[in-house]
Amino acid sequence: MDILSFIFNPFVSAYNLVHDTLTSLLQSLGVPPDWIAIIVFLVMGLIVVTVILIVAPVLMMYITLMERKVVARMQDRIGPNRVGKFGLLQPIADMIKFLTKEDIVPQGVDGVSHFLAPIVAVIPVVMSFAVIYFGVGMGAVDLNLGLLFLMAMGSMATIAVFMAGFGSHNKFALIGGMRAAAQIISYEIPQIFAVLIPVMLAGSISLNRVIEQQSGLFGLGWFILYIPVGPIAFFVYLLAATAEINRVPFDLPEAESELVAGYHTEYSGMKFGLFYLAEFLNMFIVSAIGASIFFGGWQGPFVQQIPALGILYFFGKTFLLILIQLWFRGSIPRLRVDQLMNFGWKRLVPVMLGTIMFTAVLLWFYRWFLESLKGLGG
Amino acid sequence: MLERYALIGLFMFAAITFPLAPLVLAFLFRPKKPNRLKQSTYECGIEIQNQAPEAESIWVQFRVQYYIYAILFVVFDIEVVFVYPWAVALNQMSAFWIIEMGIFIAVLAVALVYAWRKNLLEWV
Amino acid sequence: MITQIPLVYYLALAAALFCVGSFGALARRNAIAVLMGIELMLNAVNINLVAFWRYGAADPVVNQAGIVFALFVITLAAAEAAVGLALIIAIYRSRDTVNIEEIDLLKW
Amino acid sequence: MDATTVIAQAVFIIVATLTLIAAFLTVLVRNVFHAALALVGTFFGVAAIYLMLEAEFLAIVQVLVYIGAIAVLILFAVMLTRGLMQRDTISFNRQWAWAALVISTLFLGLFILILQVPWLQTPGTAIYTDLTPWLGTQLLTTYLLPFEIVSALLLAALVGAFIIARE
Repeated sequence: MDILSFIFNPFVSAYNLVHDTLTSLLQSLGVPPDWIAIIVFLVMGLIVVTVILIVAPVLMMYITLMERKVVARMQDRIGPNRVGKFGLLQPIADMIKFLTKEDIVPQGVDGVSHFLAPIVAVIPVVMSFAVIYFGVGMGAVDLNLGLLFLMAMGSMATIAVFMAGFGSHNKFALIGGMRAAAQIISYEIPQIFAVLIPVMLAGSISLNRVIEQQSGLFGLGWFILYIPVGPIAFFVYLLAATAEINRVPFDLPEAESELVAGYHTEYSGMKFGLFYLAEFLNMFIVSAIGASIFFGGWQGPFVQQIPALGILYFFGKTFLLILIQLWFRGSIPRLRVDQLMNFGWKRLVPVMLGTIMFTAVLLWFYRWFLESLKGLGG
Repeated sequence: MLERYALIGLFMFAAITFPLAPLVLAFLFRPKKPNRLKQSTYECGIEIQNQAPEAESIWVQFRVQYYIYAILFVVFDIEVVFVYPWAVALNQMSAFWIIEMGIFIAVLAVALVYAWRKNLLEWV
Repeated sequence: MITQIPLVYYLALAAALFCVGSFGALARRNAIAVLMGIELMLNAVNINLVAFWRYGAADPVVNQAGIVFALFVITLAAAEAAVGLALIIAIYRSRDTVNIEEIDLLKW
Repeated sequence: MDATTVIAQAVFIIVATLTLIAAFLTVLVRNVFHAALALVGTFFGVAAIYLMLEAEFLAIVQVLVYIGAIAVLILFAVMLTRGLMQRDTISFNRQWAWAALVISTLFLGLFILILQVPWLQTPGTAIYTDLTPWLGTQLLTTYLLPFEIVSALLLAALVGAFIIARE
């Protein structure tokens, strides 16, 4: 029975096992109790952080491979298939290439900004992993304000873009950086408003609480099924999030026909690799948030009996959303700047403002209805 | 509550070392053969005139439109700050509170309508 | 955790931040840098507001006056920055400078 | 002193020092873009200070609004007005020495004042629940009038800024 419960919930059980062993070990060594709490906290925290920091780059590498494969199939090509079976080792080859490429720093760059920009681009993305829930009870930190924290981390991307654009000493980078910043701030508003709808439905900003609220109908009570507000919010979220991370069809800052490579024109070697890493990890984070708040995250049938299923559900839904973004890339041409800005401010923002008020009124009527039912019964 | 944020702080340290590690690795492996041509600014084949740092030759005068969008963004970001606590308190709330937030959102919608009517949202 | 840090620490930090900010506001030549100094001062004020809320309120959950006022200060800071920077941009467009020593039309 | 006290005070002192260094850089650095980046660092440090005061909503708002919006606004303004700035080699105006004198006197006065007042050394009550719903409730009851005035203020600021900035 014990082994069965371990198999059904491997990661949380392993965590608890290590936690209890460490605590009892320290107790037998005669460490004072307040130090035990601190040491256990630090060691367990470091273990969780290390696991996540190993999983994140692997995820990123295979999302790049997935993108190349899927887009190749859409364009009637095969995609990478030389390195390893089906090109499965291609990301590793890419990584070695990034490591051995020369890092060219052009003359006249602003040293501080040019060096720090890729680092600043990666930091908020990695921190976002802290509050994502990968399975039942499988989140590093359960913040009361988890979703707002994720939005705040997303908004920090603008600073990195500015630094790269300013620091590169290049007109293309400068224009690309300004455009990217304007685009990110324009689409951040609809994104935050779209996230607000599940928050209102669940009555909490904690990501875990929002997921738990979707447990109805055998784990299928997802917020996207709350017609009509759920689908509207999801649609707006998907578009705004795609624009927020500068993916096709909203990849104007990197429009190669006008701006060479946008704000990372002057980056090469591992520094470019870090921008690449940040972009794909952002894609994962954005899809993971979407899967968690609209599709129930780890919520699904039989997840209460076999918690390990939750991991499968979560990654299945997340990769489905990533696939939708790749589908965008394979089929939709790039927008013009004026179309992009108009779409954000004149379509998405008014729609979301209306949806928020509509949701509030609906919730109020629902509560009023329940109370009058109670009154009839009593 | 503070333990959770201590963990977030741990994540921040990890997040800072995470991009530094590959940079250091790459520093050990990569070739270092800079020359003048490699280090020149990318310019689509045109000869670049002034290579001095902070040279005005790379300067672009941006349109004020960028700033207009930034103002709109700031205003709506502030709105977000007030809407989130309201949304969390929604399940213990009377109809009056919804009307109050309706007024708040309506006033800011007026701002959007103003910008729209004055053609400030036009990029061209 | 919070009980081990005396209130004086926060107040000293806020005072230092306020003074640094006001030096920036008084001594910089660039108008945008002056505005940054003012933002620093507002941040220092916010630290004080929150510290007094946390240490002084009888029930910090039911009476969140400090947080609410800090929110209003942030709002004001945003409005001030938007209008102030708009003024600076307008001046830059007409006079081609953001140096406050050269912006002296009203002086004579 | 027990372990948690040492750690808590050490964390506070480290965060406060970093914040103050960033603040000094904001004020002293010649390049306005770098000053703005240092300002972002200061905002981040202040957010950490809010977290130590258990005001988590305010900390996240600090990152969301100050770093995500106000710093971006400042950076946009720096980009829009940079054209001739490089010629400036001095970052301070003529009155900087007087300002430094007055400010250091002010700081000394404030510091002595702070040390002399017998403040409460520990907070009154522990925070026992999630603050955010209570915050929402208070915004819509006790502070209803300022809350509605804020929207009017934002509208006025926006219209004013538009009129000033438009060509």
